[in-house]
Amino acid sequence: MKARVHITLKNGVLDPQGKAIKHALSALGFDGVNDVRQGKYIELDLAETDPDKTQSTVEDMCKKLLSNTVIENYSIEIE
Amino acid sequence: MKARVHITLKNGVLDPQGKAIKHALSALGFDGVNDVRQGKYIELDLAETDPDKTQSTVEDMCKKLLSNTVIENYSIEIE
Amino acid sequence: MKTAVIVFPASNCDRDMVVALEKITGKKPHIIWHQDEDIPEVDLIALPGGFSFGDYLRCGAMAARSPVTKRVIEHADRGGNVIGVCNGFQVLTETGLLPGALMRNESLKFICKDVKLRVDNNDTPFTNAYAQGQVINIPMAHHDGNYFADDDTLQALEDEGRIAFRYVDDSGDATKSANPNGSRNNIAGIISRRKNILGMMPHPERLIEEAQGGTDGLGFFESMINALN
Amino acid sequence: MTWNNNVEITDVLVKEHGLSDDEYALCLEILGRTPTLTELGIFSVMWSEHCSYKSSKLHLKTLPTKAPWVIHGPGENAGVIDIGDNQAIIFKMESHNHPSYIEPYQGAATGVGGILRDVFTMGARPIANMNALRFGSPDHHKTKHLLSGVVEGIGGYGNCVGVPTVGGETNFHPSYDGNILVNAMTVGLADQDKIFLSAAAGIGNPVIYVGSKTGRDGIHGATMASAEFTEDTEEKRPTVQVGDPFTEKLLIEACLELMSTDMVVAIQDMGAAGLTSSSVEMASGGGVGFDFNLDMVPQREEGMTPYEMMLSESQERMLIVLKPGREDEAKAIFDKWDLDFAVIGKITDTGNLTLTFKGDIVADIPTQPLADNSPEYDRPWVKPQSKAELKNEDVQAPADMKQTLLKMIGSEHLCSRDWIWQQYDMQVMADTIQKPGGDAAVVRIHGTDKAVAISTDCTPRYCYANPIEGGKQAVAETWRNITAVGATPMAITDCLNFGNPERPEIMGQFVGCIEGMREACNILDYPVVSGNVSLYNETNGTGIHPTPAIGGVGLLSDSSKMVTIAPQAEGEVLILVGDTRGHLGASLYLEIIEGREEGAPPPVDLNIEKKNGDYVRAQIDAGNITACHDISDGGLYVSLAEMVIASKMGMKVTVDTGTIPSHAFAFGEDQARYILSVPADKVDLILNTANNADVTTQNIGIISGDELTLNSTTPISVSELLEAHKGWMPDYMSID
Ligand SMILES: Nc1ncnc2c1ncn2[C@@H]1O[C@H](COP(=O)(O)OP(=O)(O)O)[C@@H](O)[C@H]1O
Ligand SMILES: [Mg+2]
Repeated sequence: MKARVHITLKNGVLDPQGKAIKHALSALGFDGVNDVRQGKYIELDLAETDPDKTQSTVEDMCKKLLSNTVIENYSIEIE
Repeated sequence: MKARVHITLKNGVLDPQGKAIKHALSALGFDGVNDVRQGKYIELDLAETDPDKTQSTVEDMCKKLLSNTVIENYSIEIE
Repeated sequence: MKTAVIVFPASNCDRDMVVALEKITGKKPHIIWHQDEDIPEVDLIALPGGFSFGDYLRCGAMAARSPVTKRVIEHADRGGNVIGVCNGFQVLTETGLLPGALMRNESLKFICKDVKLRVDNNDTPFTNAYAQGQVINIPMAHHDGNYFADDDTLQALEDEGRIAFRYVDDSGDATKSANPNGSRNNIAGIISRRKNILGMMPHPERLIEEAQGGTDGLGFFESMINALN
Repeated sequence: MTWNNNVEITDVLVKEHGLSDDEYALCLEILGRTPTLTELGIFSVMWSEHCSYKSSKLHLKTLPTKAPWVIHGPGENAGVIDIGDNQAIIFKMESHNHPSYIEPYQGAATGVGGILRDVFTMGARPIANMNALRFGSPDHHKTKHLLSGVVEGIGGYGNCVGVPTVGGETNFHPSYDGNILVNAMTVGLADQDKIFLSAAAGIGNPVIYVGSKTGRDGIHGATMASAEFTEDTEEKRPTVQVGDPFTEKLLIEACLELMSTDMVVAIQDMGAAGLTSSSVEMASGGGVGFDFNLDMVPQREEGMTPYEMMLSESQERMLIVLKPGREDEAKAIFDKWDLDFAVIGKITDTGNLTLTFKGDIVADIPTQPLADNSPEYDRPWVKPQSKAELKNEDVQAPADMKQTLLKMIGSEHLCSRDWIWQQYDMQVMADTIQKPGGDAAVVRIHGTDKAVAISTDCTPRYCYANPIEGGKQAVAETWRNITAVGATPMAITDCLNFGNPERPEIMGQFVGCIEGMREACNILDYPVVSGNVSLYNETNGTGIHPTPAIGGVGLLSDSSKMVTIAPQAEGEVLILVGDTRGHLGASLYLEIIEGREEGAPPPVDLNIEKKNGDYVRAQIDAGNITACHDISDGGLYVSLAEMVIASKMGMKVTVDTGTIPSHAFAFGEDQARYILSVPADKVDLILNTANNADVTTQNIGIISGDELTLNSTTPISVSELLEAHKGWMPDYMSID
């Protein structure tokens, strides 16, 4: 199965990258950008075929490796 | 409006981060990981309220800054 | 030889480049802030190392879109000479002045160490003071120096002799273990088709005095004196 | 939830703010009324251990801080020393232990950011960073993750701001399993007539906020740094501060640009306890008041309360008092560098910090008593007992000297740290003339013949076995390392990391280490000019080894005379300087080979230390020697092996060990010793000069071949040594 994982910074955590992108966009003449947040996007291709098992495995992966739960949230989509 | 942009590496472009994650997952005992690709996920909050205009602006942003079309693809969702 | 060094926000090897150029040319380079609209007439523009715009999003991406970079591109299009070292190389690929891209090092780690480079084409304005095939010692310090280009581009670079420097072992062989960052074909530096633009990851400007541990970087600057004076 | 500044201040609330009953009573006395919530928060952070030094002040005062070359000692953001030609070196070391344990990357990164600001706020351009790290046992399940994150964070920040990280130290010991130590040091360069202080002056002058916006980062970080960890600390996960080195780099450039004008009256970085401590320090330091309109504070998040703004530890921010009418000029500089700039208030003659928010006064505190009458404790302490002397008869001779030496240099304690320093840009600014791997790092003063030598040292196992001797030794080792490159040691900064000061035996360790440091500083003429204290490094009642990390700085007036630990040519003669007694107590040999942590540490005779060091330095200065290495962890054989590794040249060593057992001679850690490599024609000169100076020397061998031959030990090839030395850390870090 395929799993798509989004890792984003928790609310309130400073996002220097997002801030810099916002700034660069406005320097390029893009107006009306209120906010930019940058996260990670990870695509996993897994041998597992059971959606529930995949979900719980990927959750485990997020907790153990993919996200830094002190400052990041993660969300998982299975397909 | 909000726009969600996914930036992923083109096929055939080596992905050191994805490779390292795959390796680390298997070291953690996660078997059956066929492939991992890491990309970027950017959330934009824009003043624009027209979906079509937003779409075309964000496309422009992707071409001009957010993605490097030599190695990356992008996809946009508007909401 | 008149030179200019471009400074982006968070460039940090700009002073080192200025010092090296001044030492070798005897003339102080023009220092150009990224928002300046004009660059004076010069023989060489240098894009220094550092972390322009924090290297956020992609290394060199934001600098490549800075106002002054348009002037750099025009200068290059007119046949003017441009060098980009480290972050400068990343900027050059982001502008498209040089092909390919610099990705995260294979180890995913920042690596600072001396590496051996082989001069694979000494018939350029930036390498003529070295012998063809000469192995030199140059420090590297980067997180994203893993050179990538697709097969066709790579083949063209090879066929056209556009690989200026390659990572090699002590005996001059471009082996896998001599490759510090995973670059395709051990590429450390390339030149443009017209030979007026050079991008390289390692830092010749850090090795121009015995006190710094050697002078292997001098030849890089002496080449330009030979070619451009 | 609506915010109420006038909530009832209950006992529980006071307790939650870490204030004792007495402290709260003092707070009431200073205010003459009940505090508002914002005021309570301000008192709480100002009087936290981290900001007030309430347990340590009494003892810190006893350290020597003066010398003719000291321009500013402790009390300013960083220490300042005179290096001639109107130039000054400004430096300090600081801990970021607790945050680094919770989030190693960001914790270490923001530690580097914070110490950089302490230095450039005084007008210095940072020219070098150092890092002193202590981790738990390699077997502990967190160690690898912490080591990897901390190193990456230090590199991630320092590399981006473009300041070379040139050295440090790294120890592993189970006492740090639950409390790692991340101590970062910055060294900067300024002109003596362009040094900036924090004391505010000029009634009516504008107070400016610059840098990043304020978010809800690390609120209560300073109080967290002053509390012991318990099992559930990790669960609480306070908002971690995220570093933005890009903004820091801009802030350095913008501040230095501003300081090159004549607009600045006073300037102070916002460190721990952010806006609170910076404003209180500036106001109380100048005997003035500050009137702030908090609505003007640049804010990253919506709905921030005065409490949050005052306690936020958002990074990359500075507070500046400008000369009147210069706001626009100053703003233009910060606009150029794309940094926030806001006039948030002005100086008053009230002596109070007066905060207005949405038209209401939310706090009004007299700053002088808040800063100066802060609590000060004479905590009970018990005089530390030294561990009993270990007799050499009680230490077995090793079966195989060769394997023993290989095991030692291949252990986590002595192996190469290049896995670490390769992740640091060691050469940016192109003035690094001695990279990590030697005794001290050396960085040239740009455009001059001068250079500064820097070393951080502490041997916690000695401090644990005998705090007084350990304190002496830590100071002496930096002095020796700086001497070994040919520089003249000038002054130190310190970072005193200890357990819970409310326990008398821990307080005893603290007092003991200070006593030893004091003696060493006095005799070596090597004052303390800045420093930092980190207490409560304790988890579930188990404290760390006492760790007074010392950062020493010295000056080479002619950098071309610098030497390294690498002998230069075949035929050079090796001279051992100092007395060898074979002291194995508290040694690494005992720990690595016997698995024992026992015995008193080697005594430090500071007069001999001084005599030997002054002699060595004079010989380097005279150009008589080609390489020098001090003898520390692991003793003589380890130091010799390190010289072989550095030069890739072999040695033949023949030394009469007299009545000392050969393994004690080889691995004993007697102090005040050096190994010199000397051209053959200089040997007589060297030995005679030593004799005249009453310094013990011994000709012990010669540089030759590609093997290290030590008396009757089976020869060890250079490549075997290199391999053993290099391997441990990359192997350890590559196993997942
Ligand atoms: N964390 C670190 N970062 C950079 N360099 C380090 C670090 N830890 C150790 N080093 C370097 O490794 C070398 C050996 O360290 P150490 O054994 O502590 O030296 P010494 O015994 O001379 O004080 C020194 O050059 C030191 O600067
Ligand atoms: Mg040493």
